[in-house]
Amino acid sequence: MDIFTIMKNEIKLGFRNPWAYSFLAIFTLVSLSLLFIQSGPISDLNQYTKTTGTFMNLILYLLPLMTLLLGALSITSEKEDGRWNLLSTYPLSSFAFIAGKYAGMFIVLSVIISFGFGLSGLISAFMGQGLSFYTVLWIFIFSILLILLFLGMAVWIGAVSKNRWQALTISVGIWFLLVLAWPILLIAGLSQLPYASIQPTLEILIFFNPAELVRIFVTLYMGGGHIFGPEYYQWIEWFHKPAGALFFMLVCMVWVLGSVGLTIWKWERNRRHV
Amino acid sequence: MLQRMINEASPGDVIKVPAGEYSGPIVVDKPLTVQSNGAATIRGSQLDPVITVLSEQVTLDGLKIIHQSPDKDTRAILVEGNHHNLNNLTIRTDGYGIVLRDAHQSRITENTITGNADRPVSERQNGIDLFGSHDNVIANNDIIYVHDGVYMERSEDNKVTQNHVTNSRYGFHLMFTEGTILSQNQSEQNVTGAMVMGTRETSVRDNQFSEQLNHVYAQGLLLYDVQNAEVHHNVINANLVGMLIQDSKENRIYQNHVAANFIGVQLLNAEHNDIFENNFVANVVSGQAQHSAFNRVQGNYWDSHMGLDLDGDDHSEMAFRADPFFYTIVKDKPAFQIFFQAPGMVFMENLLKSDTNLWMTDTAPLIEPVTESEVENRSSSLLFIGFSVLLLLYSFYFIYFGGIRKYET
Amino acid sequence: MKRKLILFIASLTVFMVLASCGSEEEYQPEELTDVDRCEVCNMAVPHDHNATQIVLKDGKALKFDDIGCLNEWITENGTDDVGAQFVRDYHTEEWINLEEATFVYDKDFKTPMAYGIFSFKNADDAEKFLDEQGTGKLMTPDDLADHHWERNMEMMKQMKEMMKDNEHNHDHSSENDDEEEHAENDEQ
Amino acid sequence: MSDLALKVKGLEKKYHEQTVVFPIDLELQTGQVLALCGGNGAGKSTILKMIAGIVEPTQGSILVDHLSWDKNRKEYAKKIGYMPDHFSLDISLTVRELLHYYARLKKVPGQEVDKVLEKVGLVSAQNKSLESLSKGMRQRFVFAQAMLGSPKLLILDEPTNGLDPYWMKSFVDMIRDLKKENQAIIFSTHHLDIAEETADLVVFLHEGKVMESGSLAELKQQYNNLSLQQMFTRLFFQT
Repeated sequence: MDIFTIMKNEIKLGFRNPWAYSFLAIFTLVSLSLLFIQSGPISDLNQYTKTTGTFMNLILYLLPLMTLLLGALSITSEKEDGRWNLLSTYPLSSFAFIAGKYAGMFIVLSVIISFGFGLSGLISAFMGQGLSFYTVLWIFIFSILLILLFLGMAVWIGAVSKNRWQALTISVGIWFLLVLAWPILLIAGLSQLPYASIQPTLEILIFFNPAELVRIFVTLYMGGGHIFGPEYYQWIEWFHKPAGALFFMLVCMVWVLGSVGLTIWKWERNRRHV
Repeated sequence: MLQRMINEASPGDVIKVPAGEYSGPIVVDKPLTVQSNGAATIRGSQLDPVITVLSEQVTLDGLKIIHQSPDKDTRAILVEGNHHNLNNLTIRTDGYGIVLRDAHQSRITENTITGNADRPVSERQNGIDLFGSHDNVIANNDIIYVHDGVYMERSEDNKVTQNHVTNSRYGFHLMFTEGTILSQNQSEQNVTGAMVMGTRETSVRDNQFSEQLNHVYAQGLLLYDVQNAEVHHNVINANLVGMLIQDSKENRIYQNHVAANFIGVQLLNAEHNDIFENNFVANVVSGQAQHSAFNRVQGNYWDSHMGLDLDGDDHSEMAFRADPFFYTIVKDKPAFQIFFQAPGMVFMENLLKSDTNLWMTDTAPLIEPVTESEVENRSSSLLFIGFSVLLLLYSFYFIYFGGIRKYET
Repeated sequence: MKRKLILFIASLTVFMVLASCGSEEEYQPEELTDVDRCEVCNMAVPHDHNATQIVLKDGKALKFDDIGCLNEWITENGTDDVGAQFVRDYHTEEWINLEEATFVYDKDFKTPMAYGIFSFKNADDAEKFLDEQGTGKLMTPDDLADHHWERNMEMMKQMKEMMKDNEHNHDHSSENDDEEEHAENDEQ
Repeated sequence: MSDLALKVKGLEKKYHEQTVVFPIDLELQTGQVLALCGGNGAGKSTILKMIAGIVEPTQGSILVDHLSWDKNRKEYAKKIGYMPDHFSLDISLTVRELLHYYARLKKVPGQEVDKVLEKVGLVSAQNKSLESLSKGMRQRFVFAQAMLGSPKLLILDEPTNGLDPYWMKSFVDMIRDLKKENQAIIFSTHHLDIAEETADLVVFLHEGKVMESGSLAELKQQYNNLSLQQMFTRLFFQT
């Protein structure tokens, strides 16, 4: 299968290059900080605590940017360095190429976070910190979801960018927009709307921002949903039902399949139009 | 049959109720002791209370009361008069548990009151309900599945201690009371631990309010329009909001341990309160405040605060300030609450810090917690260690076999 | 790319405009939910005749557990942003416009925050209610403006005194448990 | 008998109304070598890219072994081996690893890797990373990649660019060996001596137009046994 060939090669390249190790070092440092965030009493009801809240934010600053840069640059450089020109003379579909690269980069990134979590987990166990299993599991799931969704966006950026410089600029721009500027922009923008349409608009827009989407839903499934207040009460109740969870998974899948599919389409369309 | 025994008894008699089923309504209208070893069950399903206690010095002990009613505004036990003793009763009620009306200097102790778990909270009534009743002691009761655990209105100098309320709306609800002592009680998994409203001279101490978070307006302790209260040595943990203090003044709030709540303390239009030596640890957000600049807030420990102690007095020279930014935005447009702890929001809050003079400010926050919380040397579960090892194995596998190892022949 | 962006913004605008069409001139009371909390005193809003609400001009609904709390809000924030005010009929618990309601007040009527005011859709019902109670006064919406808005918190003081008097002669009259009843007892 | 490896008819390429390749016809039998000669911007590379399936032609048809790209691109891809003029290799891999990667993508059995490694003389370097190879060795690697699966047609874009004389010599030898194995080869070059030593057919291009074409033997006859270099000088500087 071509996908696996491409994927394996991507993994191999990933772990032969220094950037993966610098990301690994940064992420491990960040996850070690988990040990120093005082965890407080553990409640069975609730995994959303100061530890998880603070840590989720650290991850939100770091992981989407990491994923976007890695993914976008990897795809753009294929074009810019002419490797794709050669491969396009091969009996290889754009689908296998992009999907394989996506899968490979996903594994590379997941290895980076697994190493960070695994190491800080073991150290915390020996230091007698006693982090709850579910806390770490949820943050792990949170990180994996962020990677999945942002990697989809990353390959798309890589496909539309003409060169590395452009890919870098767009990646940083999108990260800034979705992670840092998002609340302020929305508060400023939506405040102009009639009161009754603020919340519905906001709810819809959440689905267009993977950072918010994942943050809100993981908070919700960790038992912190009520912090979003009465306006989201019914929303939260609904998403706690199996149908809601299923819907969330479906949205994530649409994101991944949509962005990767769009990238493949774009890639194929550009194939003979150099 | 039981009623006949009561009617025939003379004041001061002790009636030992034989084991068996009895049906209410029963009225005790003279000083009597009615007791059982728990084998006597009194059932009632009418609008009248199952047992009505009148007169003086009535003791009910060890009875089991089952009160069934489609109407929530009915009572299992109604008490009027003074110097009664209700002890060791097991009450299962569809309406109120024990209702005191103009009943004074009575003791309600060691009872178990269970509401109807199948009904929504708004269709239940209070476990113990006082109106215009003074100088009573309510102690060691266990209350579950009711509306409010202990509700007191326009009642004075009651002592509520060592009760345990769970799975209800409010654990303890005080309305327009004076001189209430609320001590050593526990409230868990209710909408609010203690709702203290319109009271004077209330003492709230040594209580534990935890895990009030399954409701959008959940909180550990709420003070609204409260004056001259002493709130101290309470443990308030894992609630949505630890303490909400609103429109209240001249209260002293100290040495409470407020931990692991989503929001530690909220102050809204609260002025001239003394807030000192509290521990605020492991709360997702330590404090929010609006229009609450004029409180004496000093010497609390805020774990989110990066303090700096230059002169070695254990207090930071850098003040802790509760940022009202987010609260102010959300107050007008609650829809924006969805940005709670959004990374961009946190980023923005750190960027925009102006006019901090009007913020609630702890001028000398503590560097170390007031009392060292027990060093939580929890051992990790095997599951957790296993998971960590699994993650490491996964990463080593791909780094080595997927990456580093060269393909040779 | 640019064309797509414009298309996206355009469709978003259309959506927002459509969404905003919901707010009409006529203000409708919002239904109570399980999680409503009084805007002023933080108590859960009961699903009964005591609930009141303000619908602001921008469509936001504020709910209160007592008409007194509603008044408190108006006193603090004024009426500039207020679209409509609603109270509930004592008997049917249906929402009625505050301007069209009739009120009864007695300091001993029991309401969540002890303001002692009930509201009625029909003036006749209100009068009948007063007859039944044998106490209280009838008020129009205009009378509310001049109302003193005192909460009945003094009552317990009086009762305390009374209890202390009774302490010695032990002739506490047995009374039935009706709240309105013992309100009567306390009226001196 | 020899059969037709490549048939190009009326092939034309325009970029935004600007013609970079004017209609051109080419035919190549198995065992024949065609050299596209010309300076920079002559359109050599574009023609090869069109044949390799990287660039879509504006007009005209290309058949490799009677197969067109549009009809069955996967089969078409298996019939060609392409050597781009310049691109960055994944230099952190070893020669063997990267060649295996290309082999798998070409659906070619693993033994082929050993075969082509031997052909290009990289056996001793097979476990070295590409990073440590000289430019000439890397060129050989790219050439090896094109030969994987013994395609019907080899398309080599400036295979001798920046090579030392030693590698030039071995390149000539390799082309001759391949020719013996009935391999059809089309390559572009500005090393006219290489073309002279290897090519059966020669096409001179200038600004997308064919200036002269024919078999080497015919051209020699026509131009009184001038070398290709001399022909080139006469074609472009003396008319």
